[in-house]
Amino acid sequence: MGHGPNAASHSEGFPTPKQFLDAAWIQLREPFHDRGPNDRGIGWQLGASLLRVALGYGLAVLVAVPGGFIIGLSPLIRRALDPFIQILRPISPLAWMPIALYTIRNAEECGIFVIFICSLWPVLINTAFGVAAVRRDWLNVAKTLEVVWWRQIFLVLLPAAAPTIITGMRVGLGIAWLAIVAAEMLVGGSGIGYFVWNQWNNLSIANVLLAVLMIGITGMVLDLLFGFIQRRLTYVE
Amino acid sequence: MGHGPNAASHSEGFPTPKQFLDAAWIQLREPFHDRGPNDRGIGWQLGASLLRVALGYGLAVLVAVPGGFIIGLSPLIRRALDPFIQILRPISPLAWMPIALYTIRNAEECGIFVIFICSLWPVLINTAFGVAAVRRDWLNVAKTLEVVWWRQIFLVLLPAAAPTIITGMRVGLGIAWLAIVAAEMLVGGSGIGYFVWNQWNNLSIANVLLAVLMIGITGMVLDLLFGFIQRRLTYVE
Amino acid sequence: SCGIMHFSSGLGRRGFLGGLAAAGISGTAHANSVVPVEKAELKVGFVPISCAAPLIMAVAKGFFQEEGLNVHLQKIAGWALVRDRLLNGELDASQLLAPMPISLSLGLGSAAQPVRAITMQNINGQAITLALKHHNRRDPRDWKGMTFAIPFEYSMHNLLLRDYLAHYGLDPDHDVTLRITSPPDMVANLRAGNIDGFLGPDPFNQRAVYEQIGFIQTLTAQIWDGHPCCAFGMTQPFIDAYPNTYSALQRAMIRAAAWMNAPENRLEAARIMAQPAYLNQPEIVIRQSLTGHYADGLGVVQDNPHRAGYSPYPYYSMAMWIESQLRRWGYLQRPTDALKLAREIYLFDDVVQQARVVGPLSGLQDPVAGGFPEFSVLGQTFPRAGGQAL
Amino acid sequence: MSNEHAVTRFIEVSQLMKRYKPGIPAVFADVSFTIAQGEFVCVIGHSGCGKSSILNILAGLEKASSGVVIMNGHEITGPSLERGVVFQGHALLPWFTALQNVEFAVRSRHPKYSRAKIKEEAEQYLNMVGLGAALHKKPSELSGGMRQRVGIARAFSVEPSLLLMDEPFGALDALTRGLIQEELLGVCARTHQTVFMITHDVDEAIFLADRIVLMSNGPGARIAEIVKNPLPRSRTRETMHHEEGFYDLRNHLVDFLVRRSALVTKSVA
Amino acid sequence: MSNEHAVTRFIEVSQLMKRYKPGIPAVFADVSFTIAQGEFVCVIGHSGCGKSSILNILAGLEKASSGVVIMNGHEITGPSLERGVVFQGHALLPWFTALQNVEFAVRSRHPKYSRAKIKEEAEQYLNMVGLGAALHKKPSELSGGMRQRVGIARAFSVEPSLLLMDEPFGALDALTRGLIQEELLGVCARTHQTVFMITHDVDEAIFLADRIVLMSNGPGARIAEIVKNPLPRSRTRETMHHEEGFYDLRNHLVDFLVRRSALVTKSVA
Ligand SMILES: Nc1ncnc2c1ncn2[C@@H]1O[C@H](COP(=O)(O)OP(=O)(O)OP(=O)(O)O)[C@@H](O)[C@H]1O
Ligand SMILES: Nc1ncnc2c1ncn2[C@@H]1O[C@H](COP(=O)(O)OP(=O)(O)OP(=O)(O)O)[C@@H](O)[C@H]1O
Ligand SMILES: O=[N+]([O-])[O-]
Ligand SMILES: [Mg+2]
Ligand SMILES: [Mg+2]
Repeated sequence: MGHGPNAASHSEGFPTPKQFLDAAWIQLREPFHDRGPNDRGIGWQLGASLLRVALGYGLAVLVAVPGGFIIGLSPLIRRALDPFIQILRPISPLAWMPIALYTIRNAEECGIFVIFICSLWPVLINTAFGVAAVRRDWLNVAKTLEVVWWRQIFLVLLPAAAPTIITGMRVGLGIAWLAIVAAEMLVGGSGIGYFVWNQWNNLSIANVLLAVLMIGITGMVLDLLFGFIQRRLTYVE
Repeated sequence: MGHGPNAASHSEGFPTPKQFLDAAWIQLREPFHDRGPNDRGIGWQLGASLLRVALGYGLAVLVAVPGGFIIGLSPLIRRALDPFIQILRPISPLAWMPIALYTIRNAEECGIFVIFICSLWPVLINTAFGVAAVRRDWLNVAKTLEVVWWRQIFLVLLPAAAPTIITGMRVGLGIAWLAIVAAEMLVGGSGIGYFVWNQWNNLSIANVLLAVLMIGITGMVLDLLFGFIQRRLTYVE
Repeated sequence: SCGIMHFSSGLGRRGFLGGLAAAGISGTAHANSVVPVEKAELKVGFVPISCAAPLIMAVAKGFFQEEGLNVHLQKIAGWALVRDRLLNGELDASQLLAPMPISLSLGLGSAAQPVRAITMQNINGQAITLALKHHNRRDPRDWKGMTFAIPFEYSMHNLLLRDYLAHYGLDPDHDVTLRITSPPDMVANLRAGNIDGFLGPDPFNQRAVYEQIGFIQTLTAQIWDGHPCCAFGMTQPFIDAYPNTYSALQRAMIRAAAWMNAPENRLEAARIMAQPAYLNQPEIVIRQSLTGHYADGLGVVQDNPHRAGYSPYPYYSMAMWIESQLRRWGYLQRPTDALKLAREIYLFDDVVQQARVVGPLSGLQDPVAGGFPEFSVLGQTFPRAGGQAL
Repeated sequence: MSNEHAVTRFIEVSQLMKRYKPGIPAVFADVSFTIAQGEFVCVIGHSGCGKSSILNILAGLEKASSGVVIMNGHEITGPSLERGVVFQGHALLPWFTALQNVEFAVRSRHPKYSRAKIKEEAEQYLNMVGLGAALHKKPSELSGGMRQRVGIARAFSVEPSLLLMDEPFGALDALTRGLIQEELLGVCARTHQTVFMITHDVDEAIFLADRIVLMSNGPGARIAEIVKNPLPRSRTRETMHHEEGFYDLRNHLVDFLVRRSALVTKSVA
Repeated sequence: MSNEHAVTRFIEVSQLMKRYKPGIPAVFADVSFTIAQGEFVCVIGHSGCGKSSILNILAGLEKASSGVVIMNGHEITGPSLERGVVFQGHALLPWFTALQNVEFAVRSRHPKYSRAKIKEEAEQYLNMVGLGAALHKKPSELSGGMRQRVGIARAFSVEPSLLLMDEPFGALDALTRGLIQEELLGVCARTHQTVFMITHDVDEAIFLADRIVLMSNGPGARIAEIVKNPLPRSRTRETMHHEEGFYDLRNHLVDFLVRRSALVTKSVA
């Protein structure tokens, strides 16, 4: 590997399975301990992250689904907004963070904003696509039955687009979960991202590994949950 | 400009359009200036990020496409690996970073590893899915024609799964582009993420905005490129 | 920049001759110190804060070059990363927080790594900054429930803030929240209201004033005048492998500290450090923090020439104070021989030796013989008279 | 053979023409015919001659480029509950059960009905098509024939004056097709339903229709001929081919499709 | 009417049975028949009676649960170039052009051929089905009928001893269907091709087949009857229905499908 003499070997630093299990046991024994603001359990941190995600992501869904409907129903609006969406979409959560910190002058709101902005796009794009792609036949059925507009929206358009919307929501939740860790490293204070950052600063690789595992498992559970909803809402044509 | 210590007044908050354009002009006038490793132009930084993405992402594709083929062709391997993939997939790039730094011990390689690990999953999963979902008819055609295995792979399976694979590659590239900014903000040294961090260090919101805009546009261009390839490879059944 | 180059080469010439003369005077023992270094191309890390001044000047003013060293400075985004890159061998040497060589050598949080403070970079230069909304809560006794940012656990900032809070009767572990935050995020988080204040490095204290979002509660010079902040460090294996390089680095850093410590050089230093390649901050902000002639954020222009100081000596008693505080706050629990550790990690004797090689410099104070100066920290003397240190 | 129904003109289609884009030839032109109350009219013609377009214009889902459709003295300008449509490929809402699909229609017809009343009515129409046992199945759980039956129940449930059907049995296999055709004929006879239906299938047209409209090939399609069905209304699918006149009619229609449909267009265009 | 071809047994299917899962009834059982060299055999039966399963077993793509298929004295154990398949719904590779689809097959048959030779041969087969002008079109740019023609050209291009076709024209409209049936009959006659084909369509079977295998309904389907086609091989689609014996045969087959196919199963099962 050709490390210089200053490459102090710290291969012994990577935790052995036993070290990892010990560290994990200490953390998982009382995951919700709260010994003052500087020393809270990993379960508590995970909860803080989930709450943040719930807020930011919930807000994104609340905005993106109606917004996506409008965009999906109007090719004109779609064409007008498309370039903006395309440019804003690939911007990293971490790049949004400074701007959010600078403009939104409220504690929690920055982190929530970053989750919001990252998970907004997949939901918006998929909703618009799903609504625009609803089979003409089904709309024609509603038309020939002279169904009122709000029943058309809730009984035809929404269920028809639901599988596409929920796919977007699943992708969006995945991105929110990727972003929360980044956001919490910066805005800090609480959350599993902050936990990782803190343990990294303490060079506690065993704890970082544990946190990473928890992030993975939580992300998987969230995804499975959405997979379940997705299967429920998906109809067979 | 006053020189007394109380001549302290930074433009409060968000830059005006004029301030933004001034800042942008200064950066974009000579995007490739190089005044030592800690002061390089924004074009140079963007190039560094793209190079990193190209390496990490390229590696991910090289691993994920053959891997996905094997998984897609063998339901047994798929069932065995699925839990691991599901857990590893939702782990944030930033959470990987400390572990990577600790084990790889080279910041540049860490950045590339983070891109690799983040973009690996969508490509792997989509390839596996695409291969597993190839129409039986087409495989039957190949069978009745007694086509040799490598021609089956390259002339039937690969083109049949190509639209799904390229969709996964497109998603993976999007995630890689999200992750590179995060990774570079953390690890620094070079790249557009480092640029954001450096400007953030100076609380220069105008420059951060400019960088964010560049990130968005570059991400959009990459996505359009893939959209183009996707359209080329998509066949109408 | 043309002017700077000219000036710098002129000074470099003088410095070089001075070094030769010093070597001649001190006899044969250090004649080998002018022989070519074993490793001339060096990668050195720095964090873009005022503490990095000697390192930046050693490059900008050519002190490294005079020692035959070609130093490539690498700007690094945070202390954990500095640590990892130094230990990974990606950096040959780096700016470090003063407690880091101790915590790394003791293996706090990881396996022990022999890291050494080969010079101190600076003294003082930090401050406690509070959000403007707290301008009526200057008494630390009222700070219960507040959130403060610090740059790293193993930092003087953490230890000084804890000592300060404890001095006023607060339990830093339970009465307030301490949050690890990188310096630029401190300012943004202060603006966003995520934190109530921070004990952070300059120029970010002054930056908070400049942004009209915070005021300077107290300079750390007022807590402990002459406290160390950042060290310049490397690993013991590097020292063993490249002894001449090590000494050359020490000499360059001694010169740089001396140069920085001269008040007449501070304006030029501010100008150089403001450049994008270094601190990338408004010059006026850096100038105020370097000269000690500054707006405190509450409408008063303060003058405190002790705000920033530069001294290369890693005194043993500094290390012992740090060790005692790490023990006090629970970071260090197993028994250690503090004195032995201090001598092992803080290479004071070598600095004195190389200072002698360099010869007298105008900004350079004479070292306190033996390396055990007494300090007054919030009115308490350290080491206490009759303590183990003496 | 046309126009003997002029006195009982319920639907009157006159001079209909459809051109999807200016500059390309009209899909069809000069299409005029009438439908009497209670009559079952089938349209036969090759793919692309514009059958679906005509049906959509009657449904009010599309606009004619020129010409008008009068129904009961009023011009058709948009979709209405007066005209029920059975779509090609059923067009059931797949997220609803069979019952919910029909309830959806009943509630549209009778917004004031109570939930129970709507359910009762919907069940009644599903019973009518023999689906009383599959009320709570989703379309995906039904066979192709059952799906099409739900579509028919839905269309009947709004009690339309005119039933429009676009190749309703195209996707079904021969056996199912036969069964469902018989049911349809029965229901239509009982309810005196007026029907306008598109088909590809000569036997289906002979079995169901009172009159058969033959369209020449598109573009520029015309009505080549309107044929009255001489078979008695009491005909059954199983015995129909033993009926006198059956093979004459069948040969006439097959000949038209195989040869004359193209010639007509050529001579007219 | 069966078994008079026993002397020229080219394909011999004996006692075939297929059960997809243990515990559920067999899809079909006791299926035995023969095909002579150059013969065109059609299978008719309702959906689900196992026609596709039989064809897949003949193709070697599926295994029978019991029974054997002997071809030219050898048992069929897997797919082979000896048996060309025209799949239901064409199964062209959509990323290849028409020409490339056929070339893909030609190269498999003749791996040693040069690129030019392969192209020449592929073009020749496409010309044979009248697609010389659409060589470089992708399947999506072809009409349904043209696609099915490419499928036929591909199957012929490997010069199989036996051609297997699974409802090749199910998705086509009546006119296209007629044209392509005629072409197929012509090509088969010229090349003395042996064909085993599945169809739903009675008229198609009468037009194409030398013998027609009638299957009773599944599960537990059987061969109810094998009917020899009495019409002369010179029949054409347009005039066939004027041919003597046509309507007798047709009525026999329709009667079978509408009534007897179910009865046979019941009595046998
Ligand atoms: N919305 C449309 N825009 C442009 N052209 C259309 C549209 N709808 C139909 N056409 C064209 O009009 C012609 C007639 O279409 P139509 O669907 O009415 O035919 P059809 O007789 O119902 O055919 P089929 O039997 O295949 O259903 C076709 O050439 C079709 O391509
Ligand atoms: N792979 C399979 N696994 C389980 N059951 C199968 C499988 N393939 C077919 N079947 C069942 O076997 C029966 C016969 O299927 P097959 O496709 O052979 O019928 P078919 O006569 O070709 O019908 P169709 O006319 O609709 O094509 C059906 O009930 C079907 O559900
Ligand atoms: O960055 N700090 O020196 O704290
Ligand atoms: Mg149509
Ligand atoms: Mg089949």
